[in-house]
Amino acid sequence: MDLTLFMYLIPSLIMFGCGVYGFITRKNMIAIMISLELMLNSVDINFVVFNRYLFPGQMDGMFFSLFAIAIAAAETALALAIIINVFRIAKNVDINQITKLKF
Amino acid sequence: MPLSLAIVVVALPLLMFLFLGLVGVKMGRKITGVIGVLAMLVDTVLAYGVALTYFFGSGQGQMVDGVRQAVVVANPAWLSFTDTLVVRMGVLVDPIAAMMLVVITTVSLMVHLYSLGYMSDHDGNAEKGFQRYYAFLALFTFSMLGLVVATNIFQIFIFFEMVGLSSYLLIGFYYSLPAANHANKKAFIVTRLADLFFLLGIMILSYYTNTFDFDKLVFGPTMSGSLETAQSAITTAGGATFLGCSVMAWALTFIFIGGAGKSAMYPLHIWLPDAMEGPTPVSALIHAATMVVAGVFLVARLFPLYVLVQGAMNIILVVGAFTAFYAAAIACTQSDIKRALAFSTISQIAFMMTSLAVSSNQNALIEIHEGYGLGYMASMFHLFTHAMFKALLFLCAGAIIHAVHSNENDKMHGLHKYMPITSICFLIGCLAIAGIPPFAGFWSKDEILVAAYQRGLGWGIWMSMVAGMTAFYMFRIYYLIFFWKKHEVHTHHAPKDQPWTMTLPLIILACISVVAGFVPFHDMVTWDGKELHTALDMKVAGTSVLIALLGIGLATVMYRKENPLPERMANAMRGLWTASYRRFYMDEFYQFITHKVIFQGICVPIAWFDRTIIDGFMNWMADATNSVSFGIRRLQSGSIQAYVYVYLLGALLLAAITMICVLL
Amino acid sequence: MELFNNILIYFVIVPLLTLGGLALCSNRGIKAIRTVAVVGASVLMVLAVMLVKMFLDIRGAGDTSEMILRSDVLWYAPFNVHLALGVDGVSVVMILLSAFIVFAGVFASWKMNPMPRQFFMWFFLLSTGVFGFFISIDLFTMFMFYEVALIPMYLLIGVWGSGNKNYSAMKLTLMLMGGSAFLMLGLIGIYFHSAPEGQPLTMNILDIAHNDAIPHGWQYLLFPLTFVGFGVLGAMFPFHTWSPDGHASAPTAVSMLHAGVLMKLGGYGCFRIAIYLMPFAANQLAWIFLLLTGFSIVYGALSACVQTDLKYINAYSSVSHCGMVLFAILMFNTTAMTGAVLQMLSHGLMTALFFALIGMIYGRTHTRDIRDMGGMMHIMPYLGVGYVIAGLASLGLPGLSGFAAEMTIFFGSFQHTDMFHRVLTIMATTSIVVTAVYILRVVAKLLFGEVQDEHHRTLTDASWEERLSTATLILAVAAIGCFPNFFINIIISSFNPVVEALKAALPSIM
Amino acid sequence: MESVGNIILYFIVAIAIIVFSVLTVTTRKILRSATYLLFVLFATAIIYFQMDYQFLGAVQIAVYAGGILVLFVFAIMLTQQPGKEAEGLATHRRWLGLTAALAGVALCGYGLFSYAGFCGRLLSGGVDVNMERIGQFLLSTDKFGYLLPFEAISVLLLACIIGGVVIARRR
Repeated sequence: MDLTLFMYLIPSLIMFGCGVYGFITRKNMIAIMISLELMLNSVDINFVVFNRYLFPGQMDGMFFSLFAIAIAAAETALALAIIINVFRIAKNVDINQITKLKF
Repeated sequence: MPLSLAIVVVALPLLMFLFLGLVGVKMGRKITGVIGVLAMLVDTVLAYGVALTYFFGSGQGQMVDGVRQAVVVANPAWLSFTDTLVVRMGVLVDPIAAMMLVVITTVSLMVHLYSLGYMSDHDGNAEKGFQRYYAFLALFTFSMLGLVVATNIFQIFIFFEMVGLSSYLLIGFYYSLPAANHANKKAFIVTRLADLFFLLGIMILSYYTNTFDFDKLVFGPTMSGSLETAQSAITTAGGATFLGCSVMAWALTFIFIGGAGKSAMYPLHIWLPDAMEGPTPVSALIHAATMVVAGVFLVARLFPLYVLVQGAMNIILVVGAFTAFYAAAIACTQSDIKRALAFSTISQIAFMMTSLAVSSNQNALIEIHEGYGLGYMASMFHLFTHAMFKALLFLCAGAIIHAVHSNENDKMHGLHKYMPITSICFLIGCLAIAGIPPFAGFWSKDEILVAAYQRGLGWGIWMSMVAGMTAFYMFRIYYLIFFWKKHEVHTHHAPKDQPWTMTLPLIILACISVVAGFVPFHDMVTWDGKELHTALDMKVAGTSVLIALLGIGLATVMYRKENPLPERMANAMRGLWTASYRRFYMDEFYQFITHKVIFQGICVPIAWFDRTIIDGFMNWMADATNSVSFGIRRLQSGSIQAYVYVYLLGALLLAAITMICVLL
Repeated sequence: MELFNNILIYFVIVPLLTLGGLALCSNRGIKAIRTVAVVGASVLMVLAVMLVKMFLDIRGAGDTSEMILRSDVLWYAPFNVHLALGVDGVSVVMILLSAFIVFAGVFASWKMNPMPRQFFMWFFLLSTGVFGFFISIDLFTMFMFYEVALIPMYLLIGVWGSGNKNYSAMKLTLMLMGGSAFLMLGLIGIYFHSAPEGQPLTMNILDIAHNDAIPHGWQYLLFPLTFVGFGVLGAMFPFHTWSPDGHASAPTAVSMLHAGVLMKLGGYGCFRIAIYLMPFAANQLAWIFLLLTGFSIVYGALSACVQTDLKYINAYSSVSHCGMVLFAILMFNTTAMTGAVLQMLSHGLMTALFFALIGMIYGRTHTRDIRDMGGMMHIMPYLGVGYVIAGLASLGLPGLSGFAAEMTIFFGSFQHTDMFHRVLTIMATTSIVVTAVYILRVVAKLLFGEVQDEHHRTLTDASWEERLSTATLILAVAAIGCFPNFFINIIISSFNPVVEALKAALPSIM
Repeated sequence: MESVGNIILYFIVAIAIIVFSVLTVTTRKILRSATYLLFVLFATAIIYFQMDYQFLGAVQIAVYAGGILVLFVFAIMLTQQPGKEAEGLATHRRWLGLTAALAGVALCGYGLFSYAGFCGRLLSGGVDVNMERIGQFLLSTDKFGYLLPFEAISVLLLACIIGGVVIARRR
């Protein structure tokens, strides 16, 4: 049995689907962020796997993942800062309750 | 004395107005009054100088071949509509203008002097607003002088408006009083309505003749009053007609309506009795002697045109004759002496109007017979004498009102003992207006009756009857004020003759009323500038004196001493009496038209329409846009999860479509 | 630069400099702010007077060209947009009027609070637009300045207004913007037909008029677009409803400037662009707009009779008077058009005076409802007398501006011999009575009679800057009323090209 | 032919990823959710190691599992009242999410399965991905150099640090 590209893409796909499900259904903003991380992660896997299987002589996919991780880190840090700030103001991290800025 | 001084005569009151209005309010009250009187005295002297120079001086071209010419002293352009249609602000001196200068300045001077006393309390302190009062008097005098020296019809219109304004301001002098407040509004709006017609008349007239100037309309190139010029003016209009009448008839009728508004002809008379809310000297000046004859003056000014347009002249005749009777009938029952005098004024002005109108007749164009134009002369004569004795009567009434603090004659009675000078002056006025020789009224009224009889027996009898009524109601007022019964002293000090500032004008005017009839009007003020030969028609004069005496006699019987006769007669004719007392319900009628029909029936619905329909439509458009955008807003919910969901579905849909396409 | 030798450009530069000066002021230094504003307004006034003098000199020297003091700087070549300046008599008197009202407006907003600096900055931006509009003869520049004049209005009313100000500001801006949308369509249409086939398109009004290249079919479309576009600003029925609400909410000086000058932009634009450039359609379609404007004259006056808010009365009176401006312009003869311009001057000054006085009274009594007031003449005689004078000017009393203007209009309109025009003229003439009714009603209620509210007894009369503001306007009103021929001589030559164009478009019109 | 160990490892990793992903988004307790995410991230790291990208795997563990997740845990601790369960989801919302996720998975899965045989084999002899090469690539300006993105990321991180400080600072 060979480990094909396809076999790596299946868990990645399911991970992405879970991310989507979580993003749409969760109400806690941190949970939404977690779902977002899932999706990001699945994309990272895809980059790496495609790179490794299709263009083994290059490292573009890997670097892309590397940068994605860095950006994800930055983004998470910022998002969590905002969430905590929102929590300070609203005493809540429920996305349905945070409607103060809405028209 | 050069005629160009007429400019000064007109301008001086304007300067006084500006001076008193701008500077005077900072000065003491009494001093402004004195300044006003002195300025008016100067003005009067100048006006007399101009008039005497015009009538009796030589040179300066006022007399050519025995025909008096109109002299244009100055005529600068003021407002150019087109190259030919130019409004000028000029000064023109001709017989009627010169006569009016005299009338206006005389009465105005008397009123200025009289007001020094009248507008003060019993301790001689001037009232609040004294400066304003004198400023307005000056403004009025200016406007009236400007009106009579007008060189063109538009200038007359302008000064019509100006006198309307001064009248408005002076009626409303006591502006805190609701009645005064209401009266001045009414006066202005009614005369404004009439002026609208005046304006339309001018528009029509000027369109067809292409000029405003009297020298083109009525005087002709040589400036002598001529039928030929007027005829050419009318020919210029061509045969243009509107609704079957010639445009000239329309124009002249409209212009007459303008004059009727100012001269309080029926049915535009309703403002004049209310205007009595103003201070009494103002009533004497404006609403008895000068402004109210502006309409008569206007018709007289355009007389050569009117002569040629019989339709318009007949309207004037009917309106004038009816108003004379109507106002006299009302005057017989009024209890407010100023209102009674006001109706008397209306009646007398109607006399003048009628007199103007009778002097034309059907064959005027064919032959100008001896004595033609008598009515014109009589009208102007009566205007002159009436101004004097009516001013006298009003000033007397003012003195009485000042003494007893009431307008109602049941607060007066038996004042003869307390105010002998006033009583005698009033009596002279009454005799003059009743037409008893040798007082002024007799001469002028006699000429009017002669002219009326010349036009037709019916008109003559009608006017004689009104003359009789005049004698009756004037003496009714006289008796009710000065006799009837003993005066009950209500106030803590008994009424007495007023200070000299008020009595002197009475005496002067009384003297004028006695002698004014002997002014040789027939060779001074005629419509064509030529001398008019008149003789005293003993038949007419005799009957008119007889009728006047009859009226006086009746009044003496009824009102000399307190008796139940008037009451009984009033009861006998209750309906008629009440109708007359309520002025035949004209005010109620106007009230209904203006308030119920125009205000409630037109203005309120229009305002509603504007706010609800027009503005409602605009708001509806805004609301519609708003609700549409509120509907769309739901799509832009701000919920990131919904966005992701929709985005995802969209992406999937696209992917699915792509896939299907690839597979197919 | 050659452009800066032209006096006209300074009418734009001076307000902008004033604006800049105000920007440098501190928010607290009210004295400095006032000084800058007064200096700016005074310089404008001096410039306007100089312009009148220059105009008279140039005309006196025999220069009869249509526009004088021309300058032309290419601005944006692809659309041939120029900064083209030039004035004729009408523009000159309009500039004079604007300068007067800006001057009086500065004094009327002396105690403006809060944020006086920002207020004056917007105020001068608005004046920039107004002056720019009057000095331009390029369609694009005109439109640009037109918009510059409109936009500040929103903030001026929305921030400094009173009452239902948000609604009013929004309504006014939306309706006027709607008008300018029409207008822009019209102007673009004109631009694309501005020259005959094969020649470069132009935005210059004079060139367009001389080319006379707009096809008749297009004129039928473009004339209503431009006329309505400007007509909205000129309060033409049924697009006038912004006026009562807008004026009621606007602060004093803004009402003054708006009714006094901005509404004149409408009439001026109708005359300068709609009629001048499209004489054929103007002849053909005039009757529609004559009916509308003739109706709005009487309609506005009758509506004013039942209003109880002072500013509403005035707003409706403006509908009536501005209706008369458009009405007269559509009469297509020199006399009536002269009257229209006089009426613009007269209405501008007199309404500005009205609004100034209303603002001053409102500032004291805090009510504008005439039912709550009375006997103001006892309490504030100066303002009372001013109000009476304004009222008399409005109802057309000789010696004040309204009379000369209205008479010129009536007599001009009556030159038409056909029934349609004459009936309309007579209808319009009746407004002089209705005007008297509502003016006297207000005067009687507000000024005369007994004092209604005892608290009003303690109020003060006008302060010096208020006296200065009103006296300026009263003098101007009286000047026009007493010497109308002076103004007529300035403006009358401006109508020849338009009347000629109209005659050429339809030889049988006169 | 892969080594059996590799295959077994793959299955363990794949199952771990699937199971913990599902658990991450279905558990009610947010802290558990974070913990499951940690397992997912570790499993991902294992995949990277399997691909011979040791550095990437290390970064994944160090940054993601070590850094980001700690941040998450801190954030959860700061915002969560202890013991409080996540509120139940609205049913329609859950169904919406489920349909969307399933539709996506189904569509992509269908696509994957239609190309299942494509490029199946892991090619050996790839580039040796050692630290030195990565460093050179990152700082190179050649064709496959990543200096510009590297610098951009640096700036971004700096901005994030500043932003984080500014936002979280108590006023």
